[in-house]
Amino acid sequence: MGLELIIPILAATIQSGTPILYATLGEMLTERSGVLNLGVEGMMIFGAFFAFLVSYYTGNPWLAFICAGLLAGLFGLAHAVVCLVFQGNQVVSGLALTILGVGLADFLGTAYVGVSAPGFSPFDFPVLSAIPVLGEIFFKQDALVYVSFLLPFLFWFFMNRTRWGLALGAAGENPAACFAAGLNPVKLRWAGIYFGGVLCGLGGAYLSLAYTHLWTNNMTAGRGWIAVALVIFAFWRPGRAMFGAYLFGGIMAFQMRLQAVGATLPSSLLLMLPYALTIIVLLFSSARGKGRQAPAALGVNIEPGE
Amino acid sequence: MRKFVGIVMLAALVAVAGFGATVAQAKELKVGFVYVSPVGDAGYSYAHDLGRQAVAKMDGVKTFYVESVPEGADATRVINNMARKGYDVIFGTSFGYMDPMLKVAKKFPKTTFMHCSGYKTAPNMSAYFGRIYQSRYLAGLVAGSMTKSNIIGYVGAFPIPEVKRGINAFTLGVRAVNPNAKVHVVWTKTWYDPATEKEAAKSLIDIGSDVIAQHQDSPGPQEAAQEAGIYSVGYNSDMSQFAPKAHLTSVVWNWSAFYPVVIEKVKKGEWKADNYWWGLSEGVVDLAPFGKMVPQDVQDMVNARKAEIKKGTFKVFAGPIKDQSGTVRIAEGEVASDAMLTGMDWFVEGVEGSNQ
Amino acid sequence: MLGFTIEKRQEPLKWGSFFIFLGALVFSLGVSALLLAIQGKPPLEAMYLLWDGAFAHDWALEDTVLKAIPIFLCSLGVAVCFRMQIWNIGAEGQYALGAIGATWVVLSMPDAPVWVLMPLMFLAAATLGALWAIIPALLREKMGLNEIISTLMFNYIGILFLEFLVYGSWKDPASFGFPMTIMFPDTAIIGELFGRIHWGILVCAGAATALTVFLKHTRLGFEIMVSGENPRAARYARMPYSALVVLVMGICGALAGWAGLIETSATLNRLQPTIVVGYGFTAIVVAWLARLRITSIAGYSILLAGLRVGVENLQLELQVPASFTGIMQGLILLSVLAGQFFNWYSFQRSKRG
Amino acid sequence: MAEYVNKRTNRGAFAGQAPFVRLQAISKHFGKVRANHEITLDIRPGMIKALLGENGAGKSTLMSILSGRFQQTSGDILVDGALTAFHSPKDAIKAGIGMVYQHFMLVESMTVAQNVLLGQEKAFLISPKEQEREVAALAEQYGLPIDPSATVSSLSMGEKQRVEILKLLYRDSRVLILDEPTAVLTPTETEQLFDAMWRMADQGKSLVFISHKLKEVMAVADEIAILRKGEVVDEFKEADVPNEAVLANRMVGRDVELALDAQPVELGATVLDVQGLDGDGLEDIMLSVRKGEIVAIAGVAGNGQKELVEVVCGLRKPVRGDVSILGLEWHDFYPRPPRKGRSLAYIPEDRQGLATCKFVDLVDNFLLTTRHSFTTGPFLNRSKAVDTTIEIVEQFNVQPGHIDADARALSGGNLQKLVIGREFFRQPDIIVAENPTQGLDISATEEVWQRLLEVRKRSGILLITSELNEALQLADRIAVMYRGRIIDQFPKSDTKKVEAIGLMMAGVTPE
Repeated sequence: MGLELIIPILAATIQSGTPILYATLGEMLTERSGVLNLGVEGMMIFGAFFAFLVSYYTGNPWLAFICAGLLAGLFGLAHAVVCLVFQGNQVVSGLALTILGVGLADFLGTAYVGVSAPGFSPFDFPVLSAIPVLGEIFFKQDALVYVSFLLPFLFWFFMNRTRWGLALGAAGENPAACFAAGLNPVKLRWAGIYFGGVLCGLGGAYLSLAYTHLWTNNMTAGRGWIAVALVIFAFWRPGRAMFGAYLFGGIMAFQMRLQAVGATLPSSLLLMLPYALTIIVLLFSSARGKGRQAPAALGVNIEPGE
Repeated sequence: MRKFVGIVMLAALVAVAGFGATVAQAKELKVGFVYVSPVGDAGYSYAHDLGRQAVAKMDGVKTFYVESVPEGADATRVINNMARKGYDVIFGTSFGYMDPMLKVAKKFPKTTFMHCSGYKTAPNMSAYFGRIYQSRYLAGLVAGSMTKSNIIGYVGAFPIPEVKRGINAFTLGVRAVNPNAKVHVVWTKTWYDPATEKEAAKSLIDIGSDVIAQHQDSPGPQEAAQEAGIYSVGYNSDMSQFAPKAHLTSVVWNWSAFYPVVIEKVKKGEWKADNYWWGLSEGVVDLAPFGKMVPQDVQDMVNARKAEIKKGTFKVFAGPIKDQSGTVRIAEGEVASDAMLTGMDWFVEGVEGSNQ
Repeated sequence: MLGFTIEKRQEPLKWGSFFIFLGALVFSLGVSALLLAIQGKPPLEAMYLLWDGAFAHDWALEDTVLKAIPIFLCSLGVAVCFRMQIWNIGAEGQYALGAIGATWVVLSMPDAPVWVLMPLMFLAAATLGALWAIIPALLREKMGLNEIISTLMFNYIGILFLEFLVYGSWKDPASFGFPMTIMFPDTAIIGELFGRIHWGILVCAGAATALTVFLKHTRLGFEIMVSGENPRAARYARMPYSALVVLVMGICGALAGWAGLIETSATLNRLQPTIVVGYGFTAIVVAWLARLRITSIAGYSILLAGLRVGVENLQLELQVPASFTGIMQGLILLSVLAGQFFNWYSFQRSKRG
Repeated sequence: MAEYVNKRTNRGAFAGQAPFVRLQAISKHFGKVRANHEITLDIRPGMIKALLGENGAGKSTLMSILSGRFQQTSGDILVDGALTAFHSPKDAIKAGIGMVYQHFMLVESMTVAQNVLLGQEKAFLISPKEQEREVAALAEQYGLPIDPSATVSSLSMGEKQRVEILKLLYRDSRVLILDEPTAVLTPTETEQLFDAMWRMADQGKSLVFISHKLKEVMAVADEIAILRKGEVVDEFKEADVPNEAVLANRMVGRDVELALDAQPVELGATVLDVQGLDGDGLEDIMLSVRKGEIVAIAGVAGNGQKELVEVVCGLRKPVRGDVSILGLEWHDFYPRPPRKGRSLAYIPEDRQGLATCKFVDLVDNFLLTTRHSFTTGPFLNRSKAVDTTIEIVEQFNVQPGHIDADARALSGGNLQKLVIGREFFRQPDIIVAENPTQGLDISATEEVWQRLLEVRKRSGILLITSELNEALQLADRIAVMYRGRIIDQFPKSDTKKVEAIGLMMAGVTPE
C-alpha cells in the first residue's frame, strides 16, 4: 500500500474516530464523577436524531449541534433520577436508557428517514492544511473534528486545573470526603451525568450532521458501547481516549478499504474486526495492569442520610 | 325498532335487486402488506409502500401494513394474523417471507397471497418481482461511458442473489461500452445505514473509483460521491436531490405500476396463481432522468438499448458470459433462465471483491 | 428544603415489588399514551389494541406464549448471572451460538434417528452457548476484563459468525443463494404439543425446576447466593469464586443456547440470520423486573412477549412504528428501577419543615 | 510505655473565657436506637476537651452532629452564644467547626494540597504551585511536616492525619474534633500529634479529643467529659482529674477487673510455620505457632499485618517463601474449602464486610464456613444447620437470638460472638484472630478474650492486634511488626523487651 492509499485511510480514521471520541469523553466525565452510565448508545442516538431534526427545520447546523448536546444531556438525566434520587442499579438503569433512547429516536424519527439536512462539510484549515501529509490527514476535516482536537486537552484542564473539575473528581473518588469538605457529591454527580450526556449527544450529532447529512434509526450502530469500552482502555485519561478512538476509527476505515481493494475474505469476518479488537485492546491494557484505576466510588450509589 | 329494521331490510333488498353486481363487490377489499424494514427508510420498503398508497387510492380498497417484521417466526405470525383478520390479499415483500407465507396460504385457501422475490407458489399464492437488473444494465452503460479511471465502485448491501444479479447486470453494462473497466464491490451488511454506506463509498473512492453505484437504500454513497467530486448512480428512487452534481441517474422501482393491477384482477376475480416477473416493458422498473453531465450521445445510446429491452430484442444475460475465474457460465447463444437468475450466486468477469 | 425527609425502612415493604411494578406499568403506559397522542393517534384505543393483540384471544395467547419461550430461557440464565452480580449482557450472542450448535449437528448428521439427533442438538447448543459465555467469564477472572464489555462484543462477534456460516458454507444450495440453511428434517424439529405450543415449553419447565432446586437446595447454589451478596465474604469462606463465575456464565450460556436451538428448530425449522431479534436484551429487562426470581420470570416473560406481539396489532390498526416496543420496555424498566427505592425507603413529612 | 509530658505553655491565658460552642440537651435517635440523650457540653477556646467513653457510648455520633454530618433529633447548638442549625458539613465548616474522622475523608488519588483545598479554592482556575506553597506555609506554622505535592495514597497513616488536620486549619476552624486519632499511629507519631495539638491549643484553637484510652486522655486533655450509653455521666477539669481506675470505672459503669487468668498450657504440634515470606510489602517473615499458645503480632495498623494474615488465611498467594499450615504446604492446603477438624479458622477484623453477609440470615451466615459439614452429595441440609445455629446462638450468648433475622440486625459484639461460635464449631487447629475486640464494649471484649484463652487448649492462635494491652493480656509470645518486617519476637515473660514494645512499634530495634 502506498502513501496515496494510507493518507486517505488515516484521514478517514480521524473522521470515524471523532464520534467515538466525543462519546468516550462524555462517558469518562460521568464515570469520573462516580456514576457508571451504560446509556451512551441511547444518548448518542438521541443526540443524532435531535441534531438532524433541528438542522432540518432551522437549517443551522451549529444550533443543531448545540441543541443535540443539551437535549441528550437532559435525556441522560433520567439516569440521574433513577440512580441519584431513587438509588436504582446503575448497570441496569444504563441499559434501560439505551433501550429507551434507541426506541424513542426511532419512534420520533421515522418521518425523517430519507431526507437530508444541512450539516458540516470538510474544509481546508487555513495554513495548517498546507503541511505535507499531516495537513492532508488532520486539517482537511470538518469543523466538528477541529473542535474534537481540543476536547481532550480541555477535559484534562477542567479536571485538573479548575475547582469544579477537582470537586467532580472527588465525588467519584470519595463522596464522603467530598461531603465532609462541604461539597455536595450528589449535585456534582448530577452535573457529571448531565455534561457527560451532552458530550455523548454531540458524538451522536456528529453522525447525522457531519459524517453524513442523513438520519436513520440505529445509526450509532454500537459506537456507544465501544465508547464505554474505551473509557476502561483509556484508564479514565482523556489523552488515551483520543488514541483509543482513533484506533477504532482506523480499524473501521481499514476493513472497508480492505474490501475495496478486492480482498476476498468474507465480509462477516472483516466486520468482526472492531469488536474483536475491543476485546484484544482491553486485554492488552489490563494485562499491563499498572494503569490508573477506576474512580474509587464508580458505580456505588450515595445512600440518603449517610 | 322492528319497523326500522324492516325498512332497512327492504331498502337492502331493493338495492340488491337493482345493483346486484355492484353490491356484491361493494364489500371492502382489505389488503395487507408486510415489510421487512421501516417504511420510512426511503428505500426498498418505501418503494413498496408507494405502491401500497396507489392501491389505497382505489375505490373499495382498504390497505394495512406491518413494518420491520423479521423473516421467520414473526413473519408467520403476522401473516397468519392478517389472514385471520379476514384480509383478502396479503403481500409479503421480502424473500424470507416465502416459507412462512406458504405455510399460512395452506391454512387460508380463500385468501390471496403474493410473495415478492421468491420462487415458490401455491394455488392461492403467486410469486412476483421486478427485473430491476434491466435498469441496472442501463445504468452500467452510463457509468462505463463516464468513467475515466476505469474503476467503478459498487456499495452492496448483502451478498444475496438479488444484489449479485444487479452487480452482474451493471458490470455487463459497464463492460459493454468499456471492456477495460472494473467494478469493485464493498459489502456493508446493512440496507440502510448512511454512516457505514458512506464510509464504504469513500473507501471505494480512495482506491480510485470515479463512479459510485449502490445497492443500498440510503443516499450515503451519493453524498460521498458529491463530496469527492465524482459521479454516482442511485437506487430505489431518483436520488438526484442528494447529489445534484454527482448524480448520473438512478435505478428506480415503480411498484405503483404493479400493485393496482393485481388488486384490479382480484376484484374482477381474474387473479390466478402465477409467477409475475415484470420489467422495463411493464414499467415496474425504470431509469431516473439523466443528470446534465451525461452527454447526449450516451443518453441516446442508453435510450436505444432501453427500447430494445422493452421490445424483447435484447437480453441482458445473453451468452457468452464468464465468471470471475474466467469460466464460461452462460454459453454463446444461450440466455440465462429465470431460475438461474433467481439463484445467481457468482460474479461475472470484471467484478472485483468477495462474493460473500 | 422540600418539607420531606427520607427514612430508611427497617424491613422492605410487604408486597412492595408487586405494587411498584403496577405503578411503573401505569406510569409507562401513561407516557407512551402521551407519545401516541402527540402523534395524533387515539391512546385509549391503542391500549385496547395492545391488550387485544397480546392476550385477548386464544391465538393471541398462543403467539405470546410461543414468543415468551426463548425470552424465558434467556432470562433464567441472565437472572442467575445477575444474582452473582455478574453483568452478563451477552445472552443474545449465546443464543446465536446455541442456534449454530444445534444446526451444526443437524447438518452433520441429517439422517440420524430422532433419539440420537435431538439429544445431540441439545448438547451442542448448550455447549456452544456455554462456551460463548465462559470465555468472557475466564477473561474476567484471569485477565480482569470487564464482563459487560466482553459479553457485548461477543454478541456482535457471535451474530457475525452466524452470518458468516449462513452466508458461506452452510448455505442451502437450493435456497438460490439466500442466506439460509437447508430445512431441518422432521427428526430435528421440535413438534407441537397442544395447539401451536411446541414441547419447548417443557424444556422451560424442566430448566426452571432444575434451576430452582439447584439454587435453593444445593451447596453450589448457596455459594452462588453468598457470592452475589458479598463477594468478599465468599472469598473469605473460600468459595471457589472464579469457578462459580464460570459456572453461572456457563448456565446462562447453555440456557440461552437452548433458546436459540428451540427458536431455530421449532419456529423457523432452519437457521437464518433473522433468528437474532433481541431476545437477549428483553431477557435482561424481564430478569430485572422479576427481581431475579425464577417464578416471577415466567410471568414477566409472558408480559413482555405480549408487549412485542401486541405492538404488531397496534401497527396493523394504527400504523404505530415497531420501535414502540423499545420505548415501553425502557420506560417500564426505568420506572421499576426508580420505584424499587420505595421498597427500602419512605418519604416522611419532616418535622421541622 | 512512654509517659507523655504536657508541653502546653500558655493555658492560663484562656482560663475563664466564654465557651465558643455550647451543645444544649442534644438527643439523637436512629430509629429506635437512642445514640445521644440530653447531652450538654461546652467547648472553650484554647482548651483540649477529651470525650472519653466506650465504643458505642455515643461520642462519634455527638461529634458528627457538631460537625454537621448528622442532624440532632432535638436540642440546640449555640455558637458564640447564638442558636445555630447545621444542615451539612458546609454549615459547620462555615461556623468554624471541623472534624478529623476515624476513617480519613481524603481523596486518595489527589495530592495533599488538592485535598487540603478541596471545596475551598479561591478562584475557578487552579495553580498547583500556588496551592502547594500555601499548604506548605500552613504546615510550617503548626509544625505538621508534610510534602504538599505528594499523592495521598502514598502517605503513611500519620501523614494522612496531618492532611486532615491541615484541611481544618486551612478552613480557619476554631474547633477541631479528633475522633480516636491515635488508633492508627505509632507511639512516636502519637507524640508528634500531641505536640501539634498543644501548639494549636496555645494558639487559641479548641480541640475535642475523642478516645477510650485513659492514659492518653489524662496526658493530653485540659477537660474531660465521660460518656456512657449516650449520656454525659461526668465532667472533670484538668485540676481535678482523678486517677485512671476511677475514670475507667465511670466510663464502664462498674468495677472492671481486666486481669485475666492466662496460665500457659502445654504446647503441642506446630500448626503454622512461616519461613522467609517475602513480597507484597512483607520482608523475610519467620513465624511459627504451636498448639496451645497465643502468638500476638503487635504493631500499628498498616505495617504488613493485613498482608501476612491474607497469606496465612489463603486470600493472597505467597510471593516468595514457605508457608505451611498443619504440616501442609500453602498450595496443598488452600484449594480445600473449610472443613470440620484439621482446619484453619479466620476471625477477621472486618466482621460485617468480610466474615458475614449483611442481608442474609443467621443460619446462612453460620453456613458460610461450615457448609461442608451440612452437605450430602450436592445438597445442603439446611434444617440440620438451623438446629446447630440455634445451639451456637445460645452457647455463645448471641443477642437477639432470632436466627431468621439478617446479620445487619446484630450489634458488633454479637456479630463477633456469632463469628467466633461459627469458627469454633469447626474445631480448628489454628485460629487467626485479627483485632478481635476492636469496636466491642468492655463486657463483650472480656467474653471474647475468655473464649480465645479457652480454645487455646486445643489449637494454636495467631492474634493480630494494634492494642498493646490486648497483646499483653492474651499472648504467650509477642512479635512486633514494622514496615513489613518482624522486628523482634519474644515471650511475654521477657519483661525488658515488653517494656520496649512501644519503641519497636516505631521501628527502633533495641540493642
